[in-house]
Amino acid sequence: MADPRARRSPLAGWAPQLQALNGAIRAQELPFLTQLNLRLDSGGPAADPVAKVLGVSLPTVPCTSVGSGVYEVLWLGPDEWLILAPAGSAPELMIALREAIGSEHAAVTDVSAQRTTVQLSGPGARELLAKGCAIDLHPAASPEGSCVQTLLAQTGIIIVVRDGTATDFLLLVRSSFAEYFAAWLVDASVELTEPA
Amino acid sequence: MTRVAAGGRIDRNTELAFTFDGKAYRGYAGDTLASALLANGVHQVATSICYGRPRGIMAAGVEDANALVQIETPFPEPMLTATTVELYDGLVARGLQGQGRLADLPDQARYDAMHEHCDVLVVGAGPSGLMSALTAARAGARVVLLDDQPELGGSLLASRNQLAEWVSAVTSELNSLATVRVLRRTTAFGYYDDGFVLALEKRTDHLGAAAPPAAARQRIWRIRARQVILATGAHERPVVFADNDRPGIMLAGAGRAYLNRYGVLGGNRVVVFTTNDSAYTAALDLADAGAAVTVVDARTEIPQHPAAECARRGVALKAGHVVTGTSGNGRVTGAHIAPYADGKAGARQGIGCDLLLVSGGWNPTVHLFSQARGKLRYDESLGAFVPGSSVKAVRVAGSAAGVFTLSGCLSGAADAAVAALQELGLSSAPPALPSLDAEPETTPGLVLWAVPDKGDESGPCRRFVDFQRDSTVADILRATGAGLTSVEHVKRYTTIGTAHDQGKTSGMIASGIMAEALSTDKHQVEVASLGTTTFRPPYASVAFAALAGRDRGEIFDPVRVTEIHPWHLEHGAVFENVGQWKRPRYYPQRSAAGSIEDIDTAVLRECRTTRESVGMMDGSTLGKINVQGSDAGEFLDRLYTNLMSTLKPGFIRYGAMCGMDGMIIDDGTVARVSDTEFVLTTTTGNAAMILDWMEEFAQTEWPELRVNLTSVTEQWVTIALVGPRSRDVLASVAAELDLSNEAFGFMTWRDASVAGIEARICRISFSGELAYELNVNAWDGLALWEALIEAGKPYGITPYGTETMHVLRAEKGYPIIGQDTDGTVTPQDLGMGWVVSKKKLDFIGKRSFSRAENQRPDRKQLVGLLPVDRTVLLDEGAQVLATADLSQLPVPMLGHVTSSYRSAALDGTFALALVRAGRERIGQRLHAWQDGELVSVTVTDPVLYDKEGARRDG
Amino acid sequence: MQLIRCPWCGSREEVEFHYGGQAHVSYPENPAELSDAEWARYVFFRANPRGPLAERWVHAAGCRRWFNAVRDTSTHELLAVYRIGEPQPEVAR
Amino acid sequence: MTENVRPLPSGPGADLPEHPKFLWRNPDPKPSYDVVIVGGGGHGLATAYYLAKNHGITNVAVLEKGWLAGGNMARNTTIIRSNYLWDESSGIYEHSLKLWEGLEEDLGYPILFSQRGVLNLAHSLQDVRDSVRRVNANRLNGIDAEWVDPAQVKELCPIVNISPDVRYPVLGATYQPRAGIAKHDYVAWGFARGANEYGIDLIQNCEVTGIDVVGGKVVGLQTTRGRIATGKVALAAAGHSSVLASMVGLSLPIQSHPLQALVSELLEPIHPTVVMSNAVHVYVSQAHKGELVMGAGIDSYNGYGQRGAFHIIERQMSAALELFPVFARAHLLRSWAGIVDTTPDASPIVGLTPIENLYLNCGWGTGGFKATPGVGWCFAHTVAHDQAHPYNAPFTLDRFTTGALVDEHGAAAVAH
Ligand SMILES: Cc1cc2nc3c(=O)[nH]c(=O)nc-3n(C[C@H](O)[C@H](O)[C@H](O)COP(=O)(O)OP(=O)(O)OC[C@H]3O[C@@H](n4cnc5c(N)ncnc54)[C@H](O)[C@@H]3O)c2cc1C
Ligand SMILES: NC(=O)c1ccc[n+]([C@@H]2O[C@H](COP(=O)([O-])OP(=O)(O)OC[C@H]3O[C@@H](n4cnc5c(N)ncnc54)[C@H](O)[C@@H]3O)[C@@H](O)[C@H]2O)c1
Ligand SMILES: Cc1cc2nc3c(=O)[nH]c(=O)nc-3n(C[C@H](O)[C@H](O)[C@H](O)COP(=O)(O)O)c2cc1C
Ligand SMILES: [Zn+2]
Repeated sequence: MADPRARRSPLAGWAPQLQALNGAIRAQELPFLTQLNLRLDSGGPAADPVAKVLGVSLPTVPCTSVGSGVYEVLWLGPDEWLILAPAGSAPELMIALREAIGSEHAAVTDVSAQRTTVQLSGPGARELLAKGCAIDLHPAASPEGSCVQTLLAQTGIIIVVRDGTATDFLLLVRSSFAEYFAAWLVDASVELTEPA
Repeated sequence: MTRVAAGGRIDRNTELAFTFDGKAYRGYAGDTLASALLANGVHQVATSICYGRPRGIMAAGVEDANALVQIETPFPEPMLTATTVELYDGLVARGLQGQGRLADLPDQARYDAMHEHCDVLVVGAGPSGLMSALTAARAGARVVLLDDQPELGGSLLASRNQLAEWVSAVTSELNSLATVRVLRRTTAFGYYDDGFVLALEKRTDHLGAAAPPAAARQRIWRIRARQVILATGAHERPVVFADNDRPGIMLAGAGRAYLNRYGVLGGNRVVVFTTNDSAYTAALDLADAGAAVTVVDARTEIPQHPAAECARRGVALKAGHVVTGTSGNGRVTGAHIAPYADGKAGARQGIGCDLLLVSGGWNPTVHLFSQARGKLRYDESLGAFVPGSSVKAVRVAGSAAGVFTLSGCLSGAADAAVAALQELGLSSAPPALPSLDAEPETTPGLVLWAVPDKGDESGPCRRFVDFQRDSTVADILRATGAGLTSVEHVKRYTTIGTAHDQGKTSGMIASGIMAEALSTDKHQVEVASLGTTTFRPPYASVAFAALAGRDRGEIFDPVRVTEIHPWHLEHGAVFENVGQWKRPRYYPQRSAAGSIEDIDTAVLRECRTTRESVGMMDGSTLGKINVQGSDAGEFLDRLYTNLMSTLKPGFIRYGAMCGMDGMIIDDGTVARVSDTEFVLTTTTGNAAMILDWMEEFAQTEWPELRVNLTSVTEQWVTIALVGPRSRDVLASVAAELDLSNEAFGFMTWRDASVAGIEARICRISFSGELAYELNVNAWDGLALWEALIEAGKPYGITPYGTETMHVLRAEKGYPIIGQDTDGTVTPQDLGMGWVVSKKKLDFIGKRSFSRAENQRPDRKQLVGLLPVDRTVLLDEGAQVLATADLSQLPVPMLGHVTSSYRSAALDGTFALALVRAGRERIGQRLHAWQDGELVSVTVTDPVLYDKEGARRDG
Repeated sequence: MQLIRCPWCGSREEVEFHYGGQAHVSYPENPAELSDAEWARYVFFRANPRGPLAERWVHAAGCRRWFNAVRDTSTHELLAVYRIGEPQPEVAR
Repeated sequence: MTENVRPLPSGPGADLPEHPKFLWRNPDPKPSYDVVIVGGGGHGLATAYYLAKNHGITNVAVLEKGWLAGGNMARNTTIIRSNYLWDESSGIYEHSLKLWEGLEEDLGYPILFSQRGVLNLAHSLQDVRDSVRRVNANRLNGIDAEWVDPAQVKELCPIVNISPDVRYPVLGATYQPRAGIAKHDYVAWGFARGANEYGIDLIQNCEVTGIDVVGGKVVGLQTTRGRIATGKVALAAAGHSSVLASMVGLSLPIQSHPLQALVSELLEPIHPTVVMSNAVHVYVSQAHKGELVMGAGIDSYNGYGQRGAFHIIERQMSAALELFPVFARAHLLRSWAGIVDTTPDASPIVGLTPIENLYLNCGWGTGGFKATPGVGWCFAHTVAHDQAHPYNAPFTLDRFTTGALVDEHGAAAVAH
């Protein structure tokens, strides 16, 4: 195995700037999470075995996510989910899922490095996102568990709403766009954070 | 000074200093530049564009298009109207003559944008808008209320504190509700589809130099509203008469606003010229403030109430009279009045005055309604267009709907809100209406566009319709005389309505004058049928920078980078933009003396090292798509020109894709992972397009195929390790892997641990050399890169960029899609007939190959070109000619040079070109023409290096 | 800027979608049997009415699903959306 | 640069010319004409003018559903150039440019044709290759064209930001000195006035609602102002071409899209040339009065609404400000949209149709203003002789079947 310290997450270079945000906005990269893309017929015979592996049924309501404590399962499309799991669990989980699926038509793909994850929280979080995202993240419109794939300024993004007060979000952004995303975020928060 | 002693909404405790046209003045917080200038007795603000006439302040709001100023401090900004500039300390401005000046200084101000969502958007916070917003807010709806003024109240602000308590109570109630957002200084300027309203908030302009630098100066609000209530009020309309443009002539409502809101009495001897009741309020207010007022009413009958009120104050009344002209040198000094009957003015008589207020009635502010595709209806009695149809989710309330009584506005606005709430499924109890003094019965006004003029229209007396464009009644008459019968033609012929005004004050009048001009005894042309010119966004002008927002500089467009980017930066790579990606183009070396290699030297060095020993390249930007499913092979067969279903797991095949038209659109490799899984690559620039293209077929054409596509472009870092010593380098870090040709052959892949990192290694080559492409989880990419650099040191390994990659592949005659092709090139044209399956019945594009044009023997084909003088580098884009005779233009062209390089391996320059019937011409001498110079070239096979392919196995 | 109703995600901003042109133009059963003119018709010719047009969209920035819509090209108003494979609904103009 | 450069108005007052005293009559339609031209845009009016002038055919009506030249002619950013890539294109566009050079005199109308030069910027290495290729092709086709480096760009248009540090630096540009702009309305009115003087009827508010075909031949038109019999019908309806063609069951490889443009308020002269940048979708010039005229990108979907979406304008502005930081505090005064008729190969369709006596001119998409005199000339020839003029001969409808496309996408992503 390579020295895990040698790994580099897409926002490694931005950690200081993200850390410097304070007050109404807090942002932190959660690097190296396991992320698996799952394609499956949620009405088919493999759905139950998969649910067993995950400890939770695949969410079938569009634009929602469910968590099982260990896993978080994000609805990406009518037959597509993104499974977030603890760092390092990709190989075992892939095997478990593929076993559960058997010969059913499905696809499991390791996409752990395809996107990086940023936790954005604080009372200014919704306003910050509103500067670049057209989704209504008001708790009335996007309750806890909402999960939208959309655009934030010039990048695609997945937004998971983690509380009922629009102050805690999980953001997933394509790795090659991550630095742009961070630059955008830091610039957007100028009015929302106190000078350090 | 013309500031009255007390009253108005200005803050007399906060004095502000400003400079206009080089002179220092003082005003108060709450002033606009216009009101402050008037308070200082400055009436002439600007000069007219064509005729150089002095021009003043005509209105008190956005509809003024006359008092054009250039702001100089804190930052130059052209072409604002003094009526929309809030006064701040240190303001420096000057009047303009029709054109503004852009400053060649970087604008350091910040701008941003904000998305907002609401149940009910209310535009305009006059009594109507306040009532609508309050009704909606009390029902619990999410409400946005916006108004372009710094204070809520709308036209009430121009009154003598009418409903002031109600306004402040409503304001504080709205401000206190979490469900309500009140935006002041915010102009809704565009109504787009589905309740999408764009608004501009001026956040710091009124602070001048005190504006916090971090704060966005202006913000675009992108508001998505489920229901919209337009309570935008009405604009007063002037009447046109000769010399109506002098400073000191303004709209009656404006005269009243300056007095009541800003505490400025615009003149002491005031003539009020009106055609309707509304201007009497102004006349009475100004008289009460001490002005000597004469009302000139075009109507013969003056309604009882205003007449009585005038009499009470000693306001002189001239019924059945009109103003036919004015005198003055600069500011107005007199009005010419004349009896008016049967559309004709009689003998004129002068009245001295220093302020002439005009009212020709009111035009409901229907711009946004019209942008929302609402149809307008001409209201004969108003002489104006009013909303005439219903538009889904849009309601118009108050004066904007043609309602001009306060009580009517309030109750109508509450009704509009109730109706909107009903659509939203919210029940509501409309708030009680504030108690009002009884409003006098109004009598209809007289619709009068322009006072007839006996003078010479081309002479100095001009009846101005559009002040900013200096367009006159004569211009309209000239246009209709030329045969123009459409308001749109007259607009363009006269330029009326094409300046800031955008028809707010001039449009209606122009239509009216046109109708009269086109009417004959036999044929009456109705204003209703002429209509107005089209209302278009923006309702009021918006700075370009505000629209650009924060999408500038560093974050104008995403810069996409790979995980190895920090290393490239550290090692002095020169980058190339490839789409949004930054890719190293080459890595110039710095000599001990500090000089930096030029591109040619660096690339020759990189090429030589790679061909002779080993080089490596960051290829992570390649698009990568994971394809899974039992029909994956069949699916790929339909998309690629060659067969993919026959590929065995563990093997790799080069593949090309064509569009429906048979033209090559992309190429790459396809690796089979298992029976049901493939991973394919696309070119960097086409990654997204190709995934979309494949998804479209998978989902829409062949949904029966069991196949799933997932982008894994960024999952993998891809490193090409290239050159005869690549095997040695790899062997030193992948000890467990048997790298012999027998165990690990060309076009196969293996999973192995490389420098302790799990990698998928593909034996493919884009250079003709022995080469490996290593794919690892992107997080490990940098570590692997560094390990390989380290392992390659004994062999003098070099990193190389896109330029070297291009040279190496071109020496081998491998085309780059998009460089050696341009959307008009088939695989056959590229000499790649071998990639087109003969076995498959069909694949995308196949049918197009048999079209007449594709069968022509003289199609352009990819060939190599060797300059006769091998030190001459051809220009990419040079044209290929058969003849050296340039005496006759046009010169027939055979094709063009697509790629051209200096080659270390070929010891000279070479090029690839698309040439008509190129393959037949191999061996021929042709000419390349570039920027006037002819270069002799020999046509060759495109493969110039290692034709036998001896090097790829090392 | 319009809202487009993705049959799965609901109404989203137009910028999240890519336009795919006329719907219900299926890939020919056997292109080899088509005349040049018939093939050209499939490749290059698409309906372009002023009025309702059945067309394809993909929710590119969202769920990546293609779907069909009937939209009035004269007003840009979306009259109906439906999933791939579903029949084109009748719409009242 | 050429001597022909007409300076921008030096001071306020904008030297806008006087219009002629009379433009055109407004006749009622006659029961029949030799030729009826459908569409009173620039192309229809130019065709009418040259039918009379070059071919002596004057029993002609131009039918316009709205007001004359109120379609794309009223909405375009007026860029005129002939530096297209392929021989076929440069042939017809250069023919047009030569006509522009004598048009003011020919029409006796001050059309403000200003040969101030057009720069097409290159921002990527591939842009550079494509640009150099086009310049070389142009020159061998007898068209003035130059490749200029960033410093020369700056010389020609000092306000362009040529800093290498921006996101998409300017790597150079193609420059056509004879290219420029003209006042769109005046061009249309000049042709209209000319046609009117030849006795041609310009009939407004007259929408064609049906085309009568008998025995494979066009014999007349149904209009909102009654039926009109005619020997020949020439369609010049730009964005509405498909709608008209469908009246005779003819389908066209055309898609109609909204294309937006915008202007600023009047500004002191600051921009002496025309700058286009396909890569970032900016094209801008300063019109004679002083307004900045700027085109935006095309809206992706089909639309006849003459309105586009706002995000396109916002994006356009950020791109414009990267290139021209000096524009920051210019103001958007008005925006609008036209309906452009795009073809698969970004080239027009001009010629005969499968229906006898029906002629077609369409598919100019985002770039047909510059062709106005040229296509009028050629289309008139085609109608008069029942045969394409050599300049428009390559632009057949048939090319989509044979595959002989004239693909100008490379040279003209937004092809003004
Ligand atoms: C925003 C924008 C910018 C552009 N910029 C440029 C540029 O910089 N340079 C350039 O060269 N080109 C440009 N163009 C393209 C150019 O405007 C068009 O290609 C050209 O004007 C089309 O020819 P036309 O003038 O005859 O079309 P139009 O003026 O559109 O004329 C067609 C006419 O047909 C009428 N019509 C339609 N249907 C009927 C019917 N049934 N009955 C009767 N009449 C009918 C229409 O009302 C219309 O008036 C631009 C276009 C737009 C929209
Ligand atoms: N006597 C008369 O003939 C007469 C004529 C006109 C108005 N009035 C009176 O004026 C009042 C009208 O009330 P109302 O509430 O309908 O209109 P209003 O004029 O009081 O309020 C409209 C408000 O909307 C703002 N506004 C307009 N367009 C906007 C935009 N696009 N973005 C942001 N703000 C915008 C205006 O600046 C103003 O503040 C009534 O009291 C009526 O009696 C009387
Ligand atoms: C080159 C050019 C310059 C223009 N200049 C102005 C202008 O200065 N002011 C203005 O209001 N409109 C200007 N327009 C736009 C027209 O007012 C109008 O929006 C356009 O002709 C489309 O018509 P419509 O908006 O009535 O549909 C200009 C248009 C063009 C093509
Ligand atoms: Zn969706």
